[in-house]
Amino acid sequence: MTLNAIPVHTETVATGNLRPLLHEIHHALGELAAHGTHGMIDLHGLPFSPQEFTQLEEFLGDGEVDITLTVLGKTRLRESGYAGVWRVEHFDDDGQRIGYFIEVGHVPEILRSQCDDIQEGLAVMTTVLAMEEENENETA
Amino acid sequence: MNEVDFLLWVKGPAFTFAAVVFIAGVALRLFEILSLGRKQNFAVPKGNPMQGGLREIWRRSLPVDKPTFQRSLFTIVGGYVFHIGLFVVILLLGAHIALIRSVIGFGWPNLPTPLVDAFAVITMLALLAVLAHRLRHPVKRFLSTPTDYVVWGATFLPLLTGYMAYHHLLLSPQLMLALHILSVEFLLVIFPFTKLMHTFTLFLSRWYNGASMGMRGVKS
Amino acid sequence: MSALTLERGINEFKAQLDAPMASFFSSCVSCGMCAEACLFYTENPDPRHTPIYKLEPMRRVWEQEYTLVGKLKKALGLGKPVTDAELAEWQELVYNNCSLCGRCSAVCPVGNDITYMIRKMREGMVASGHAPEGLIGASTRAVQIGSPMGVKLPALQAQVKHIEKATGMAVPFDKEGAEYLLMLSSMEIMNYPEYLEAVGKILTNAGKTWTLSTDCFEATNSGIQIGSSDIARELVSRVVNAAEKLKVKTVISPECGHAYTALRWEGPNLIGRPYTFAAKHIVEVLDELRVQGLLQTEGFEEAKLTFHDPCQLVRRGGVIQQPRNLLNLVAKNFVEMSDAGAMNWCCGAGGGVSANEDANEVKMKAFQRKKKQLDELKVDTLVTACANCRIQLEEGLEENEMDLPVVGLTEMIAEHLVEREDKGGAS
Amino acid sequence: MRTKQPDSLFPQTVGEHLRAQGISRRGFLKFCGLLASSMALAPAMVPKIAAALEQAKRPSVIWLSFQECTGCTESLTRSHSPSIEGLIFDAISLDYHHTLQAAAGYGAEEAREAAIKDNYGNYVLVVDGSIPLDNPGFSTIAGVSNLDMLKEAAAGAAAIIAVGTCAAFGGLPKADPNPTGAVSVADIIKDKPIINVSGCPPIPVVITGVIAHFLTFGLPELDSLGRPKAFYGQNIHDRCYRRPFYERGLFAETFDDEGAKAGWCLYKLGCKGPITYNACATTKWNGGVSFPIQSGHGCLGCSEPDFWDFGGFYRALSIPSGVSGKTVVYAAATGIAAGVAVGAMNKKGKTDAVGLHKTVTVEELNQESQS
Repeated sequence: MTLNAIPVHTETVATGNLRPLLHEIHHALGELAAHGTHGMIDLHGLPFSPQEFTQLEEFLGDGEVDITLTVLGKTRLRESGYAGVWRVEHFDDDGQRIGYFIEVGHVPEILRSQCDDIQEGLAVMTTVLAMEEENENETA
Repeated sequence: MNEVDFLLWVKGPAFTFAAVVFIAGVALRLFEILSLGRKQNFAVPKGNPMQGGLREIWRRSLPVDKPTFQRSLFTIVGGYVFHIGLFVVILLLGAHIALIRSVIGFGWPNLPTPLVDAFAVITMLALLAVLAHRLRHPVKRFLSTPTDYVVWGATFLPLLTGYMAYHHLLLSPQLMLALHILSVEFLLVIFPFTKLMHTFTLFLSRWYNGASMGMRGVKS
Repeated sequence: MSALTLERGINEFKAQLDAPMASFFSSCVSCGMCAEACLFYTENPDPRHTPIYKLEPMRRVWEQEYTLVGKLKKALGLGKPVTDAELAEWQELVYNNCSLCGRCSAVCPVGNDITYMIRKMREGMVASGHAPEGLIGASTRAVQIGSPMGVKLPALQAQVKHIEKATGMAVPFDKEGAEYLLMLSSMEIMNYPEYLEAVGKILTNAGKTWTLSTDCFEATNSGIQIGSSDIARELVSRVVNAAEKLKVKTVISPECGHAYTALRWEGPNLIGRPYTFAAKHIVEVLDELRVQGLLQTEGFEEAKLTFHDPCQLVRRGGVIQQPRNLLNLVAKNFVEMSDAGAMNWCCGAGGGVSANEDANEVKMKAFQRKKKQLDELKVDTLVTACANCRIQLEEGLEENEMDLPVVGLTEMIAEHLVEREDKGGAS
Repeated sequence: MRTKQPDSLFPQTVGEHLRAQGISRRGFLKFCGLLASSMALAPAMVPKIAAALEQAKRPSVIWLSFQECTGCTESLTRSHSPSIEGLIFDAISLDYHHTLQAAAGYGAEEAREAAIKDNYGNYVLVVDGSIPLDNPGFSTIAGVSNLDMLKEAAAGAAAIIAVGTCAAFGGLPKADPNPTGAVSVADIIKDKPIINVSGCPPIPVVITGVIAHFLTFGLPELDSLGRPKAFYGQNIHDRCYRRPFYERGLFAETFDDEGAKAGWCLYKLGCKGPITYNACATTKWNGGVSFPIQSGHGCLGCSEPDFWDFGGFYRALSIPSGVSGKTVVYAAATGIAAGVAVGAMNKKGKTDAVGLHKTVTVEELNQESQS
């Protein structure tokens, strides 16, 4: 059973929060273009009506990139019709969306390989290579 | 006593007390007035006293005499604004109607809240204006007793606290709501024993005066 | 004989206070609109002249005697008792500065009949010995001599003889069964004898039977003005007795405002029963004759004229349209003054002010309101239907050096009277 | 609490611990972003949260349950694992919780005593439930009264988190007539920082968000009732999606009328939203699915003190609790009775005055005026 099956519906109402949000995104994109500043807007706590969410989706449109990461559950990254404006949706293991952000940047932060992970990976790779070479030497 | 205890006390025993004093007081005052009676009139009437009485009850609410209106422009306009405002705010706010329905068993449709809110602001401004006028006008200042200013305050406070409670200003909503109800209770308690009583007695007064006019065949 | 004391005055307040007064006191919100309606305030703007303030001592008696809170306050020693000195101070407000004109009662937004209250307050003022000299004198003369101006019957008889000689018309005295008993005011006998002549001509011409009474010819009632029902009752009883003795159908109140109030509205209540006859103002009688076709006129006044409504006729008497009907018979250029009709401004001397020498100065100040109204109009003639107004208007016009004749409405009609062929049972 | 192992084997900081659980730095970043969101912090705070968590020591947590219904614990454990809430729980060392722990009897109580002793001055004390003062026997654990246990555990705590309205304000046990003499934690403990996480129960992410905040930035900013402003700073009514109906004056009058079906404002059905501060209207429940008002029922005001006694869940806020039509009739009858009495006095006063009236004569008038 989905929420929509519950026979309690609300008349579509506008909260008036959409327009300010669109301007916030516009401002962040301007900052990115001018200074390369990375921006992030949390959509989670904003009181939005379903209709306003739809309007936001329509405004942003779809871009070229749509990636799904597997990090503590899924995380879906979609570039919008405006290059540099990303939708970042976090899901838990059950596929429940537990976070929704607009990120304004070249790539969403979470997509970049993290320096510490790279360092760790390098260390692991070095060890693995060394071990393989050792094994090869032994068998040879 | 915390805020909720205070709110509950204000909504409970205090409100009951205020309502009883108000209702009993108004009944008492009306008896007090009517018990003095009046003499039978032996003069042959020229017109219909009842018609005259009813006509004046209605007509005295209207600015029918233009020169009088012009002479007392501020008093009349200010009076209109705050009386209409009070009427709207007291009787057409959803929350107030819910209260009235709970006491008398029936209610009526309410107005949109922001509209009532706007009326509250206008009413407060009008009340401030009439107070300023009272302090400056030689006759009004001269006639005014300390009770008149208490009555002004008792009328203004519920508007102010109600406005602040609605907009969540200054204090916590519970406390502000409690203060709002408390200010109304103060108003209710002093109501029968001050000039606020004119709300009811003006109908009597207009009736008596109008009946006398009707009896004499005076139409204006 | 006991003296008039504060105690008697306060007891009188208590006796006079009734449900309407209690309601009026409860309703007042101190809005001050009655002040703006009162010519004793507008022409002499002292806040003490605010109509409702003139009731203050009586309001306190009401509060202390007839309200629970007032009684409690009094018991706790918080109520300020009304003192003799205070009433003495209020005499000026209640008598000199109020002509009982009723404008305050007409504008009060909560509907208070302040005039009604002042009339009642004067009862207590009299009982406490705070009535003005002039009104005491007038009342004494009215009771002891039969006229507030001291006019006695022989003076009237002399005037009558004079009229009969000049016109050939019979002026009957004590004619039993006449339709109309004509009452007069002393002012008319002394200052405007043309009134009697005019009424006589019109009534005779209309074929009506009418008469004067040797028992009582004075219609004015100083008791009403000073505010003593006891004296007013004594005076009005004389009229009632005369009318009932002569078995007339209608008593005609003269061109006088308060006489009409005394006879028409207060009289039956003073004697405690309805009359056996009707009481009408002369203007009402004339208008009835006009309607019946018994009053026809010819010719028109050329002068631009206006009409001063006597307060007791319009606001307190409902006689508003009749004088206009009559004026339109004889006037081509009749203009209304501002506020004409039910809201007309008082001449400044009604309600006993004219008989009160203490008020001589304030009544001339109050006249300024009438002067303003007249200045707006620039008329040639001022018509009215009250001898008391007429004296005040003449005095005021003279003092202000305004050259404007004041004419009584009845006289003006009489001048244009068309002689009728069929005079019926006229004698 | 997915594993129970001796503390010494655990890495010392939260960051190390999470990594030991196989969580990548990318996952850590996601975790921090969601944390910021749950703490109602700006996304710009994410790097700071990450840095703080990386360094934060895993605190020992002792959870005491007094006069409570376990609803608060239920609320917390209902959240789907491994959710963000679960991760936070992994970031602490829950050393005593008598509902959740495997140990029982003396072993359990010894664990508590050991945790207090080992981490004296540094552990976090979580309390749910109120404390009865009328009689210590009303509620005991292992023969120790709630009051004594609270005092003992509080003495060595770095901070106390009072979870649920019972611990925060007394809650249901304190509802009129309060038969056990129940009081809140703050009524007893005066010398420790106390964070009130009210609600009946509190929203799960609010519980964990507060813990996260404590881990990262220490004590959060509190309102006048000791509640973290980040979660209790917003009024339900102000944030309610039905607010536009309130503005337009459209109210459901019953639970099944057209207004209710159309989702109109529930004020007249007793909604306490206007006086309630909580995150329900924004954070919502059940993983953000809904909250009471959205499912058609007014807010009970459960995060406010004494909400049980607000004068009826289904009575509008503005409705007085005592006055009824009957009161009106009685009051009017009293007034009329008093009016008749006072009226009779007035009538007598007036009749007397009329009787005392002596006719005024002109002789009197003149006598007075001459004197």
